[in-house]
Amino acid sequence: MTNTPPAIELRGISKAFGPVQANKDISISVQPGTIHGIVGENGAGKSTLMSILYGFYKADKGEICINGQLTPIPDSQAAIRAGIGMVHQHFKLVENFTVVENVILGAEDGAMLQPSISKARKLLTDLAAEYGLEVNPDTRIEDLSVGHQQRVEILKQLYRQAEILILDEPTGVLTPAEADQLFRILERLKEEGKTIILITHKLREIMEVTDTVSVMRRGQMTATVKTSDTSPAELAELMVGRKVLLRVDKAPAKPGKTVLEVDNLRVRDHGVDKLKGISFQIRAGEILGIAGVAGNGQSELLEVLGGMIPAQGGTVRMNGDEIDLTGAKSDGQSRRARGIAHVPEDRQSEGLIMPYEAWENMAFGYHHDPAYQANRFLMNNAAIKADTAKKMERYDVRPRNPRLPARNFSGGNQQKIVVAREMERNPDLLLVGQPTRGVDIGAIEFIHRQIIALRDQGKAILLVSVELDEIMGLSDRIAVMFDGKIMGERLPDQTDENELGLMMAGMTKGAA
Amino acid sequence: MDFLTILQILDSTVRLATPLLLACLAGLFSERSGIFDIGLEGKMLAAAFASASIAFVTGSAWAGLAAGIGASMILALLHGVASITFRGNQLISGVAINFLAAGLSVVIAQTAFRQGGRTPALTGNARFTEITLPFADAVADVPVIGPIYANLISGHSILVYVALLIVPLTWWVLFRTRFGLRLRAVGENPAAVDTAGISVVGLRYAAVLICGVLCGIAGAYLATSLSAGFVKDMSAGRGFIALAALIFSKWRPWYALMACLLFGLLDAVGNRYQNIQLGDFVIPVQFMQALPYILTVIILAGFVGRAIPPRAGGEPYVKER
Amino acid sequence: MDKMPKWADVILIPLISVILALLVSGLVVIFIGESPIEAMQIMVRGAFGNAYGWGYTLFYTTNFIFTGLAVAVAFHAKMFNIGGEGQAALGGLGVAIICLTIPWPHWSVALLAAVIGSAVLGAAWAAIPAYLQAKRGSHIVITTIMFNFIASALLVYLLVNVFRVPGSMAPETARFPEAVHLPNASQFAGFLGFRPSTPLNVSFFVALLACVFVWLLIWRTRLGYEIRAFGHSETAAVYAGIHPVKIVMISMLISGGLAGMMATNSVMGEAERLVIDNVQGAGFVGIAVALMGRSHPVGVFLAALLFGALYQGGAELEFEMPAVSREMIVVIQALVILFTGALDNMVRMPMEAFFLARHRRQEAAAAAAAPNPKPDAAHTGAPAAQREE
Amino acid sequence: EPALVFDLGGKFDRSFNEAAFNGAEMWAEETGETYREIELQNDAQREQALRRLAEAGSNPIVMAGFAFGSTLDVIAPEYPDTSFVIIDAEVDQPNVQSIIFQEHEGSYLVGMLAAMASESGTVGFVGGMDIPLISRFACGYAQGAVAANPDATVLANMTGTTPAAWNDPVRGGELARGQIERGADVIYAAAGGTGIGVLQAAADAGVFGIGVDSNQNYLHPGSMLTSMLKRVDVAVYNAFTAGEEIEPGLMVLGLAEEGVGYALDEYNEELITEEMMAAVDEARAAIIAGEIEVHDIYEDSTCPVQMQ
Ligand SMILES: Nc1ncnc2c1ncn2[C@@H]1O[C@H](COP(=O)(O)OP(=O)(O)OP(=O)(O)O)[C@@H](O)[C@H]1O
Ligand SMILES: Nc1ncnc2c1ncn2[C@@H]1O[C@H](COP(=O)(O)OP(=O)(O)OP(=O)(O)O)[C@@H](O)[C@H]1O
Ligand SMILES: [Mg+2]
Ligand SMILES: [Mg+2]
Repeated sequence: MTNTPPAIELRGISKAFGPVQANKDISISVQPGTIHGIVGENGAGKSTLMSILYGFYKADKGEICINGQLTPIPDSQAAIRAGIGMVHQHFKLVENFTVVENVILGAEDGAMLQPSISKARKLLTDLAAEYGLEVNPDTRIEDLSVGHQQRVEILKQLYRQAEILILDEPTGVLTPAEADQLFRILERLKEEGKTIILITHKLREIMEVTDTVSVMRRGQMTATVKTSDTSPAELAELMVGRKVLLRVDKAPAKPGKTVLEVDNLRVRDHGVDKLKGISFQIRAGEILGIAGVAGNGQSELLEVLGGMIPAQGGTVRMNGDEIDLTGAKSDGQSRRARGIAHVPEDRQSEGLIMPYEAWENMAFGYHHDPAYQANRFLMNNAAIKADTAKKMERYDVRPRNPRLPARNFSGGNQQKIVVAREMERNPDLLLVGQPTRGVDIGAIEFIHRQIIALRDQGKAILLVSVELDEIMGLSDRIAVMFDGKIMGERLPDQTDENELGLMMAGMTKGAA
Repeated sequence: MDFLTILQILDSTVRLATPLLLACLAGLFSERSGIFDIGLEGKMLAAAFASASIAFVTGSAWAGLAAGIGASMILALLHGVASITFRGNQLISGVAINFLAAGLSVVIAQTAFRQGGRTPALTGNARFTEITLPFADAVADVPVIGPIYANLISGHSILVYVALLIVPLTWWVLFRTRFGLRLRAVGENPAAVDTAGISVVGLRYAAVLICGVLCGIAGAYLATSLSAGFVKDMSAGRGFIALAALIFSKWRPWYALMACLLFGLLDAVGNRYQNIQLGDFVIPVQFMQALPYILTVIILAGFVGRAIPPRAGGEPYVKER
Repeated sequence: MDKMPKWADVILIPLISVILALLVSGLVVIFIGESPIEAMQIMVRGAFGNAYGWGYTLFYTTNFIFTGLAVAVAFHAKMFNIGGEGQAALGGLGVAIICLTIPWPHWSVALLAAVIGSAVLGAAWAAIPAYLQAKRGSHIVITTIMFNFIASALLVYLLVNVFRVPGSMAPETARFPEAVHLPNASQFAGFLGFRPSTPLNVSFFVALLACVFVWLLIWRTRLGYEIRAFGHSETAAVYAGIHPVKIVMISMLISGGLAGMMATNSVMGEAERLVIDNVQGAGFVGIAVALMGRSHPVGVFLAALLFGALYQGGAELEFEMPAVSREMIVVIQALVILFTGALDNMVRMPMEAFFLARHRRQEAAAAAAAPNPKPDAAHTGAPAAQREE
Repeated sequence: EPALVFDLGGKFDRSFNEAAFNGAEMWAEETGETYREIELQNDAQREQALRRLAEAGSNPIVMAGFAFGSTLDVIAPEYPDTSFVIIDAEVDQPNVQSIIFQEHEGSYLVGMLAAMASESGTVGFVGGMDIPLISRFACGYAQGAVAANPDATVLANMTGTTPAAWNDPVRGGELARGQIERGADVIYAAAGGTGIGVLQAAADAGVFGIGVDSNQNYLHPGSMLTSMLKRVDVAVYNAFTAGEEIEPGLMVLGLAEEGVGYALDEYNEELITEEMMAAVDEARAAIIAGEIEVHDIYEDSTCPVQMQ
């Protein structure tokens, strides 16, 4: 250890949100010019701790030292002055502003906009070139992929010349390629002497880039170790408090009859062709994984099969008979009636009604289920609650309280609720999008096991994920999507990340 | 319909549109910052009363204007305290302010002037009189442009020109200044503003107070320019029409001008053609009086389409739930 | 766990707010040179002091329940229905037509028909804005405001040119026939001291039924479930197979229907004829009632009762205190709306802090008491905590 | 102790209710006695107010406004010992005195004055709401105008269809301006608070305005041609003076009874020339004598004179 003062030192930080003790007497110190990882279960208190360091929340107790001297951080302004920048888990961007507007927001120089904007535009192009963070300064955020929005968040901090950079689950929404690029950037920043704190649920990333790593659990800091002295397995155990299987092991698939036949499916949305004639099949008892960079039509594929958007053409057969893709029977209800269950990509805006209590969410989409009705007119809430309690038990949703609003569950547990709801219907076909996004490893392991189990019951599963390892680990067949088309199919054991990576970039072996 | 008639209708349009325009721009500032405001009506009414009273007492329309702005700002501040500081429901607060203004104005007026909740009629300098722009009379005889300049452009109260100037000003502030950028941001995503180290509360109060100023001018125009004194409930629902215009314009300054002129025009036409006879069938007056509102609906449905309010609108900004 | 006990949330806080509102009102009363204490006494006595007061209080309450529920239902679908005024006016038209055109054998059938008639016309008046919102995205706030004006124009026309009694100069319909006069409180609750003149009539029970109906609808039926889900998140609703257009239409139709049903009380039950401007702002009061009632039938009922009391108490105050004008009453109403509705966090925040601190101490006490098993340690901790305040 | 109930327009509507109020005040000053009064807030209170007063022992109870008609019809029998006076509506009960004003006759006279004072030959009328009572003013006015000047044009506008119609001076002013632009140089306002805006606009534009109900000449000395007097004040005064010995039945107050008329005072005496006065007084006499028959719109809800 050098004897230079630590870039960041937190002493005895505590924070409570009403009844919830999010942080309890936490102390850490991070050396300048290092990358420090923080891992922990959903709801462990990571985001809260960082938000306190960034002055977004005020700590109830404790003090903060920056570069050795005591620095009170009452608000984000103070944090920014202290050279701290934070990329939040849920981006803090103004959707309908342009990139450059978002970047200068709060860091304008002068009351007039024009000078700041032109200055920023120039600086942005420089930074973009320097770090390979190309984004068009004048596109609106809402027109950017999450990956690019991520870049904007980072550019914001670089523009403010942050010396200390906090990233809260930055790779949750990134493709492997994007993630690797992000890490190259972090390395560069580190070489420039900047200090970086990285929150992630992906131990691989921790091992790859961090120098030291802290583990949080139930609002407390349980351990801080040199990354080189630890292993994923050990970290996992520290986080969850028990041994975790990091690699899913599954028996070879025993495919049965064809469940889903998709033929030349076409979807256009806001005048853009999202699916340009997709064809594939899934048989009972197999998992078809769809790999691809976000925004190449996977989402639309799930949405159209799930009945959220109409198709412009093509046919889809479920167990042999054709399903309505445009008419009155093309909605989510009729899909479910046909035995199609759907774990949507975005739990918070699609899969759940955040203010609804767990039990209400457990009936979401299945609220017409006769088992949930008391009579012709009224629903049987008691029955739903009872059913929910069972399912929360079986899927180990914590806290195990059917009356808690979805909003107050951690992402991991929110996801478990959705998964429980959909899988317990034991559908003939399960559509799964980003099943483990933003979810801690304990939950990941659990959800993966459930998916495999469903497959082994002889159900067909369509898995969409930007996590290549997830695809590789779970799928029996892998199809790669690029620009609304399927580039080709591979078997997991006969391909590797590089080939898939090339296909995701739109290049087939031949072309490459 | 001859040229002169058209001029007269347009002239009336301008007068009717001005209070709407001011209130509409007021609402624009407030709602762009994420604070919904259905209390425009009340603020206008309070301003009308205050301006009329003070104008009468001091005999100066300008003093009246100041008082009107002051009264309106007090209510705006109240709205701010309720919906920003105490994160109350912005709609309720607006409703309350409308009631409050309707009641207080008359109660105070009655106690102060003993004229049944009215203020005495204003005369002379206590009113904003119509000003004639330079050369108006000179060019009056020049065909076409002459009358347009003399009758339509010239000959309005100063406040009309003020209102018209505020449109580009609003646009400029909103889209060309740092303040405007932050104001729009706080209405779209306050968390973004907060994490950027800017005070959400401060910005919103600023917006709400600007709203107060503009409503104040609108009220003063009603009481000290269009008419000569305060009569209870004299805002007569204009605040709500302004609100409609605001949504109509999708919270954009220039479109707000268009929308208000449109409402003004429909109104003027409705006033002008009340007794229309087709053959021996007389179109009911009530139909002609409803026509502006019917047309509004038709235009809205036919040409305007979906209006998406500022994303954070109506939601108090809460960090820690 | 919640930040504070339910009773504090639903009873204590509103109570404190109302008291604050009345205190400020007292200042205004002083301003016009009267005794606030006396004024308060008169208002409370006037509203609740005797059957006479109750009769009027509950009569107004009935109106506000209908318009309040109307706004509330729309709110659950994230729809802001400012059109209660117009919809209620049309409801009045429906009642008038029902009562004047058909010779009803008995009031009960007539009431049933009137409920349907008023609901249908009220719903019809909400239908166009709803359809335009659902299909064209035309903002419901604008269209409903416009439809209020259109409704009043329509009614003036009809009352002057169609329904006016020939020879009478009053723009109002003929009085409804005896057969359709609704029994009032003196008939079904005379033993409580209601006199024949009381305006409180059986449609009060229709209003109560409406509360139950709305409660069941919103919290117990699939439709209500879908309405609330849609109100919270449209995308999620679509994911669950809920049709936005259907929800917008249905919720607005129900809303309009409820608003229209107000006429069974004001037009059929009290005026027994349709007069110009028969709604008299109840549509707007409904907005405040719904917001203050947190869009929950029980809350709506309580808020409606509060406003009913303000109306009746205000009337008495005006009668007893010549110096108090009717606008004075409006001011008091405004203050009540302000404090109970918009400023309730001003009371809630410190309350929450208090109960949280108390809760913490109890836990501490419980923890301390844990070793030696004393069951009610937590409870004994509580008063101690309060004493420290 | 007598009592007075004002209609929804409110005690100080600058016309009708205010006139009633003035009458009561006049009586109170002369006799030094007191009276009770109630301002209604909503329709449901009509019955409430009447009962409150009847039970409080007020007698007689005077109410201003046709809207009380059907309510009083029900209440009166319940309080046979109380005598009621209703203005502007006819209620056939043994203890009710109904007072009807012949507004059309008064309006006829001011219509004549308007036409005679007008140089353009175009005169205007601005009403509050398009209800029979207001149409009656309008129609009488129009007849008078045409009588004085056969090819006079009469412009007529109504303010609105909501209660705001009676309190919208801004719109009233706008309607007046519109009529002035169309050539009207005399404008008759029968629109409560809205009228204030009408008369103001007339004064601003330097044309004549005509007030209504109570004498409004003082509002804009010099530009108020006259006011159509509807002596509601007198009616109330008489009722209060008569006290409990009011003889029930219908009382029609026209020109003959001086229940209606036109105002002539220091504010407008220069404006009314000799021959104008002569002509009007002649017509007045003729109407009283029944030689001139002023059409009453109540009879068939049509007006012989076409207004624009
Ligand atoms: N804004 C808030 N208001 C109230 N409680 C909160 C808030 N944010 C977090 N909490 C509580 O604090 C606890 C810690 O939250 P935090 O976001 O720090 O967890 P986390 O470690 O970031 O979880 P994840 O890994 O899912 O991001 C949560 O369990 C939650 O109950
Ligand atoms: N305003 C809030 N009130 C209560 N709990 C909250 C609030 N905001 C966040 N939380 C809780 O804090 C914990 C972490 O918050 P966070 O937003 O990080 O969720 P998350 O697990 O990260 O979800 P995701 O991974 O999808 O972002 C979760 O328990 C979440 O439910
Ligand atoms: Mg987090
Ligand atoms: Mg997370």
